[in-house]
Amino acid sequence: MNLTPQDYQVLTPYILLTAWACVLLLADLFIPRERKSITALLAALGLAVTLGVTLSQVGIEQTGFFGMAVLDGFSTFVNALLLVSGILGIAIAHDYVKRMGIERGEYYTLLLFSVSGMMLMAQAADLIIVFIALELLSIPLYVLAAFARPQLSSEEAGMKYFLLGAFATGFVVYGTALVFGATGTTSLAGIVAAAASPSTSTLLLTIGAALVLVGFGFKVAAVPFHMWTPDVYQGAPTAVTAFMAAGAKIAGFAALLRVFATAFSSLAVDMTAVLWALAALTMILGNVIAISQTDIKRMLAYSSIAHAGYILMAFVPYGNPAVRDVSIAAGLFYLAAYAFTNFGAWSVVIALEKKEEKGLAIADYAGLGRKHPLLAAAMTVFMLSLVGLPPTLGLVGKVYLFRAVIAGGFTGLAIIGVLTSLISAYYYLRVVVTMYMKDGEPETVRETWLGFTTGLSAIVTVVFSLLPQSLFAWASEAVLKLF
Amino acid sequence: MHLSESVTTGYFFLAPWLVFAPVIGLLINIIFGGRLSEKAIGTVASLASGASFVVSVLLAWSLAAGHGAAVTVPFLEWIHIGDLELDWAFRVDSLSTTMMLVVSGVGTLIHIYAIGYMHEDVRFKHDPGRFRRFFVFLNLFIAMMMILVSGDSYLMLFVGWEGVGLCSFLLIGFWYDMDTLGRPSWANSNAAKKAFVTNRVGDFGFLIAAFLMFWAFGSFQFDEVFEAAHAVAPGVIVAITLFMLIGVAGKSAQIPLYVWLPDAMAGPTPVSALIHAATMVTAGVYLITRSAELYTLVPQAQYTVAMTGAITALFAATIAVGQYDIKKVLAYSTISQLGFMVAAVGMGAFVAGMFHLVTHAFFKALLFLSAGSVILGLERGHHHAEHAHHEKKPIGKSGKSKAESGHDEHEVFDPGDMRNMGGLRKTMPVTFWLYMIGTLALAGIVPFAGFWSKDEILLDASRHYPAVYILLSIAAFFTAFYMGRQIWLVFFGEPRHEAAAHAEESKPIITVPLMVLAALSLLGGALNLPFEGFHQLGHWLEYTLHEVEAFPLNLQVAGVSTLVALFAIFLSWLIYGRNPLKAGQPDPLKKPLGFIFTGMENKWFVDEGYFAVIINPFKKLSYFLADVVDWRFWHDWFHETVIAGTYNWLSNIGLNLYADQKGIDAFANWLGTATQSLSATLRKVQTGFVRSYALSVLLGVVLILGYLIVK
Amino acid sequence: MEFLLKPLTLLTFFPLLGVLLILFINAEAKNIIRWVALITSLITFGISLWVLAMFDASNVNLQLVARYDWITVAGWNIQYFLGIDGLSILLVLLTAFLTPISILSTWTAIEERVKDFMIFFLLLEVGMTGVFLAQDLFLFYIFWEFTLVPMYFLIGIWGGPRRIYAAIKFFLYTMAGSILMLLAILWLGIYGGTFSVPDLIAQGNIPADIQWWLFLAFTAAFAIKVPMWPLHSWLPDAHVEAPTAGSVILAGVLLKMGTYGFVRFNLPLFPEAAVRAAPWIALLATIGILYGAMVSYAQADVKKLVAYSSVSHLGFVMLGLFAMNPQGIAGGILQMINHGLSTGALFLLVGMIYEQTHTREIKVYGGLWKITPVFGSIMLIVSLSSMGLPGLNGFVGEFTILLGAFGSKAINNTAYAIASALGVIMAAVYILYMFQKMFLGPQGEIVDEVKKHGHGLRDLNWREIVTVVPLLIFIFWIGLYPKPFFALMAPAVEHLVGMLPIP
Amino acid sequence: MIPVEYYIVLSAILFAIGVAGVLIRRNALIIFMSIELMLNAANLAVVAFSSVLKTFSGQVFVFFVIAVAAAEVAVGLALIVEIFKAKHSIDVDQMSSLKG
Repeated sequence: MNLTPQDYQVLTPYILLTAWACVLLLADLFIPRERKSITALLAALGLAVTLGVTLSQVGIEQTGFFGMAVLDGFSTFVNALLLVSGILGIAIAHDYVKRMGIERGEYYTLLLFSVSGMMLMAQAADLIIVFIALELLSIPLYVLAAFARPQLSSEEAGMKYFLLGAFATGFVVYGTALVFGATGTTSLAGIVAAAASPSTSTLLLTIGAALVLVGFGFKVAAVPFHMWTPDVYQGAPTAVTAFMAAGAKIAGFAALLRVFATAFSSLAVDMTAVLWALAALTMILGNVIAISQTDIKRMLAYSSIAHAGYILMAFVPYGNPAVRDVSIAAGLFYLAAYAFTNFGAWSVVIALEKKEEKGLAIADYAGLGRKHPLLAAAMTVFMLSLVGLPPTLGLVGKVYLFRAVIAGGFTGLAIIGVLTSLISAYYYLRVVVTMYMKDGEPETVRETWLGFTTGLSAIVTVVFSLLPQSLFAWASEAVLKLF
Repeated sequence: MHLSESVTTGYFFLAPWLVFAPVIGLLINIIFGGRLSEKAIGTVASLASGASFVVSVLLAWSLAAGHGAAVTVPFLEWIHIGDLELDWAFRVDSLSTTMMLVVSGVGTLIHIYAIGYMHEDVRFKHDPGRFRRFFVFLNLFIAMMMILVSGDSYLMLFVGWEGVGLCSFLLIGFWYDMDTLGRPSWANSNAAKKAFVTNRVGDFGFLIAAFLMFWAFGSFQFDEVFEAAHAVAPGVIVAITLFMLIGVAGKSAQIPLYVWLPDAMAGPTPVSALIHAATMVTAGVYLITRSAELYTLVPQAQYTVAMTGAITALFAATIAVGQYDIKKVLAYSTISQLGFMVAAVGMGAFVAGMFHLVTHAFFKALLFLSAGSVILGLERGHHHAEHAHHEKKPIGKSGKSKAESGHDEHEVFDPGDMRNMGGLRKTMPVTFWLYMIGTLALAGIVPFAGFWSKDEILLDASRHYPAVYILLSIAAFFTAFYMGRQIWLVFFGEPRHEAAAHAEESKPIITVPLMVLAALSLLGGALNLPFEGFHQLGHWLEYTLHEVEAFPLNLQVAGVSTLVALFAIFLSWLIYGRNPLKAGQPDPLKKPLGFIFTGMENKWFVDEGYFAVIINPFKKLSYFLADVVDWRFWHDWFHETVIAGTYNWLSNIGLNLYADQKGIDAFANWLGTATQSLSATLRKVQTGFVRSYALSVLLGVVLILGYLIVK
Repeated sequence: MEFLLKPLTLLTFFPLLGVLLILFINAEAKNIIRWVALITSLITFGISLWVLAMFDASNVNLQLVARYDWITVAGWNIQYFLGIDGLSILLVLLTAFLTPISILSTWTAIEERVKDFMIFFLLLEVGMTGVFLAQDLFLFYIFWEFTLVPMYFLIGIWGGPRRIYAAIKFFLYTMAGSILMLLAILWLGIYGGTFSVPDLIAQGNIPADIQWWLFLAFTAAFAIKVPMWPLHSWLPDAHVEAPTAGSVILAGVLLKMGTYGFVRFNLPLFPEAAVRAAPWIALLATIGILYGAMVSYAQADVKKLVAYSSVSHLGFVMLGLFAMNPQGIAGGILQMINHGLSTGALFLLVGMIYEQTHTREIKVYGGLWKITPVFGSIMLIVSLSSMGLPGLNGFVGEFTILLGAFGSKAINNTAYAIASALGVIMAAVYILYMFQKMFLGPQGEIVDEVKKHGHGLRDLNWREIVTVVPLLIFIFWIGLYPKPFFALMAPAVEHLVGMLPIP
Repeated sequence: MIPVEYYIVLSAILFAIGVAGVLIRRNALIIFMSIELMLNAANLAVVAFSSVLKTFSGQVFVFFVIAVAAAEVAVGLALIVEIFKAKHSIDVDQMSSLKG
């Protein structure tokens, strides 16, 4: 039972980031209150360094810590995505927290911890690690959601998120327990091996898997486990929401993917139907309810639910070896597309947000097209991307997804998918309509890092839609090495 | 005769100039017309039309020199796609040159006349652009008519066919902002629209015929069609010929599509003469003659055509009896005479039909133009009278223009109403004599042109189609009668209006062309005298039509028709000549004929019938479709209420009640009633929010597990 | 770089250069922006003529092909694949031709946010040209959807009072159709292993029942765009609210994307299904012709009248395409051009008078020909072209279509052609109604109304004449000498007909 | 020896009680305790399985769960205290300003 350097190599990025976060926690104590930008910078630096390390690991495949963690193309891809999200999360927050008067160094530390939890999630090869990672990513988010205390809505958001999150965790743990009972192991590889043996209780395993699914479903905001989403997204500080919407979703899906595709592949027949229903419900409900929203944060929250539905579609054919790779690659690609679009959209929201939750109604966007053409143009790009129209990543992502779904033979689901995107066009366009076709005097702030986020996201959203080759290639390679 | 060989000798290469000459004329007038004087504009147009005539003469001469062998002058490849090969080629044969000569000859005369007419017509002098516009349209008409008659295929014929329809529309609506009396109104433009639309109904028939032709024969080219026709089932040819008849009915104003022609009199008089009497309306007759080889294959179609013509001839003649407007009488007369021609070509008497076409062009143009002269004379008379009137009481009206004050003070004077005329033979002697010649020609009195041509038709009918013969004879009776009535009403008796009393003879530019036409009306019969050794037109057309029956004069038929005409004129003298009509007196026929005369007066209420049966239902249906079906039902109700409404309904649920909340609550309620023991507890779900979210999670768990376990 | 120098690439993306330039021009320098846009579009038109010069009509295959791998990983086989052939060249030319004209028409009509307007307009041109040139289904779809966005802004920002409603309706309706097409495209891509249209056609052998579904999915997209009855409900709204230039492009080019889609994709990709559907499409087309004509006649708003007339005209196009013989298809393609010219011109002219009177209500007009003779005469010519008078372009198209439909073996029922020929009569009814009520008859009240506010109605100025005269030239040219136009497409059309399994 | 099923059934009952508690109780603290109950139900199951299957990995898992739960408690209680400070109530039903 000795750990070799190889073991550490598997978790290098994670360890690095966690250590960085711990150091930062201490260092922050010595940074004066009015100069928390240094903390932000340090945090971003940590993420960037970790990102460098992660990228240097491209192509390496290893398991470590006795098979409890893996390093493979998949985890590298997801980790890179998570780290970028983290950096964007800091960029978006840096000026925002100052403006809202909630600037504290812990913000960045918590964010780092959360990112490290997410990364661990992507690398977990054992249900125990999954659980730990889940908690590691969630607990900082609970705190972050309530970060704007004593503002009541923020506290309420934190409280709701915490209670429901813990509730969902209960299911995960219990599910894990049942899986353990059925197979005698918590290691994903072990579960696969055990599932093949006839002595294993399929019922127990199935129930266990289903309960684990519930936990992940909660994290990624799939209907019917989504109800916390709008409230928490609305109540939490917007920068937190942006980070949460991207990061938690990526991590949740990454874990879901790994656990289901590897450990529970034998259950595919049963799970397919469940996932199908979840995806369909999520797309329909998310999009339909979004129509009626007047608050941009809530609208984007429902949009995020709806997108969880789209990504879930990629999981439906996971039991079909012929299309599994493609569909999971599609899911990964969509996650990346969504992450950028999402950060972009939220950055615009932040640009317009004012204290005391002002400037958050969609109506407040009237006249933006005239007054701040660039900002409005960027927002238009994000909205188009969310609808899935050219020339944006959203379209490419959706096409990729639908292709996988059709190839898997789930044309019905694809039809639901396109029809719900049609519905979604309605409410995304309303934002565009408000910006360009209604008159108003919106006030925005000009903040360097915020603008950076908006611009970067817009450029990535457009350029990668035209040149998606590399991202495609990376995503599909990531998947190929998963199995 | 197969595909006509291209002959290099002769003037055939000039054929395209038939069309280009007038087109150049109209282009000159469009481009420079703004800077040219009225005279210059008229001269350019007349020269253009004259050039066309010269080309026609040269073509006819070349043709005669080549012993009548038809010549095709290729000009332009038009539509080539798949096995459809449509070319624009000029066909010069005896039939087409006859038409060319008539069109360009009469056309040129009318151009010249129109220079005077348009200048003199004081009613419309306020419009400075009228000359340019008028002559551009007139040249365009000549060009289109030339395309029509010179086309080498049914499709080129159709191009001209529709083109002249357009010109007819433009010229009927020439004074588009008023009615015939010069009051601001929609009347003239309505008449124009009516003409175009009615013609289009006919064109529809033509189009269908063309489609049938193409798919049956594989071509539109005359020779190829005729050649292929023998191998095709007669049923198809019947269909083709009958659909073509619809086209003929539209263009040549036959029942049931004649209704536009009387209204077409809204156009300036030269237009009525040129388009709506002499040339365009005879295009249908030309079409049937041109298709002789098709019609002769199917007797049943021929019979239908003949009957249509004969019935039209009679029907229109009866209406003419009840009209008061000098031009309306002539208009119905034209319809009636066209009926004669159609009957003739329907019976297979193509030469007779063409002969009548030519003579009719002469005398009807003469009549219309003379009527125009009468109208101008009356106008001038009215003008003088007005003037005198003003001089009597010039109180403060001097500032206003005459036309305006005329509108203000008086009932509008109608210079075309025969009830305002009377006794004009004294004031307008030249016009009177010219009109007399035209009348006698139309009535069919020996030796005027109309006699010979009409007699040939009647003769043919008496031999093969007794029903047609009887109908046409009665029509001839009415013809003579209404023309007599017109002469008595217009030229004899005492003036019934100041204007008639002051009427003035027209200037030479108007009367000289009339004299040429009068001479032609007098002598036109010589074209095809029914005596051995004559029949020139017959021989001429034989080059094209192959078998032409040439009958010698039949004294019995000729005698009967002459007697009938003379009797009718006598009858008209009894009624209108012996006791001239007084001012304000109703028509003497009104009382004895009662409702029959009312019918004639009101054109047998055909227009009203069309309104009731077709136009109003069409309008109603349109409005119904547009307003109720398309807008209120489809646009508003279906798309707004059903589609957008569902959208909104869904979102409202979301907004007001929070969709999943409601769904889950409903589900909880259901669960509550289902399992009594838990109900009390679970109902409390409704009170707490976080907990209902948790419930939602639980429900998800239950459903999933339920599914997995049950399955 | 070679990629950028391909003629078709240049043609498609050249307007982007103008967009870039405009981006750096101050929004207040309106005239400079206008000139830049105009010159950009004129150069684009020049490029299209260059393409025409290089085009070989006798070759039925795609020409001037620009083909590069674009996305070729993970089982994707998407290519950047532009090509032109006889089916598309006229539409490409039409697009390049109408854009400068539309831009010119906005010279004084658009004063607000000129910069944005021109940017969107040029972007729209990129999308439209791309649609007609793309030979890869995925690329096609991108261009197809992309055209929605600028048009949406054009209607929504510069439109009439109900512009937002119209813009959203336009967007949602067209998107509703196209997303179903997307699924069908993906299906084809998966099972054919490529998105390249010629390759897919060459592969053929899609099972009949699947063909039918794919055909329907494509039809959903194209039929809404055309729009075929009864899916036309978005059209009157979009047309009425759109600014003049928007209406011109919408009628002139965007609707053609639908009909073009049928020719390019539905017929060759799903020949069995297309033949099977022909009588049904013919039925809808015929209903559309008659219905559109009748509904037009009852309109009080002149733009709406023209909008509904488009339903009728495009019914002819559809009838021709599904006649599936050379006459029908060639006529259909030519009629697309004709409709673009004449309806485009109608919208331009209506826009010119609207600029002065600010009303589109027919009944307030009357007697305009006298006051504005040039305008009236041009309007007359355009109206006549629209109602299919021989010698003008409309006739050539309508005639060949009806001729084709009449003898079509695919439709196999002359009743459709006969009923559609009735539409020719009705066209005269509604067009003449419009022309009469606006230009003939006594002077309408609007004349005095306008006088009250200034100088009274003026005739067309030089810029306006320059705007419409090019259209008139083509109206006459196609009407009098359509041979070069047919010659451009005939071999391709006959090749296409040869592919169809007509009974 | 007590059969493993007994443990499982017991843990299931405990879990159900926990879930019911979350659903029924309004006091945030008690809800939180119910969640702890759910976790412990799971722990019980794992330990039981672990003893049957004779592996230690299950017991390791339990330790982790307990540790993490403790961390959760720390955060959770802090939140509850914050809320109580603001509202003087920890009734979750009063935390419903965010909705719709």
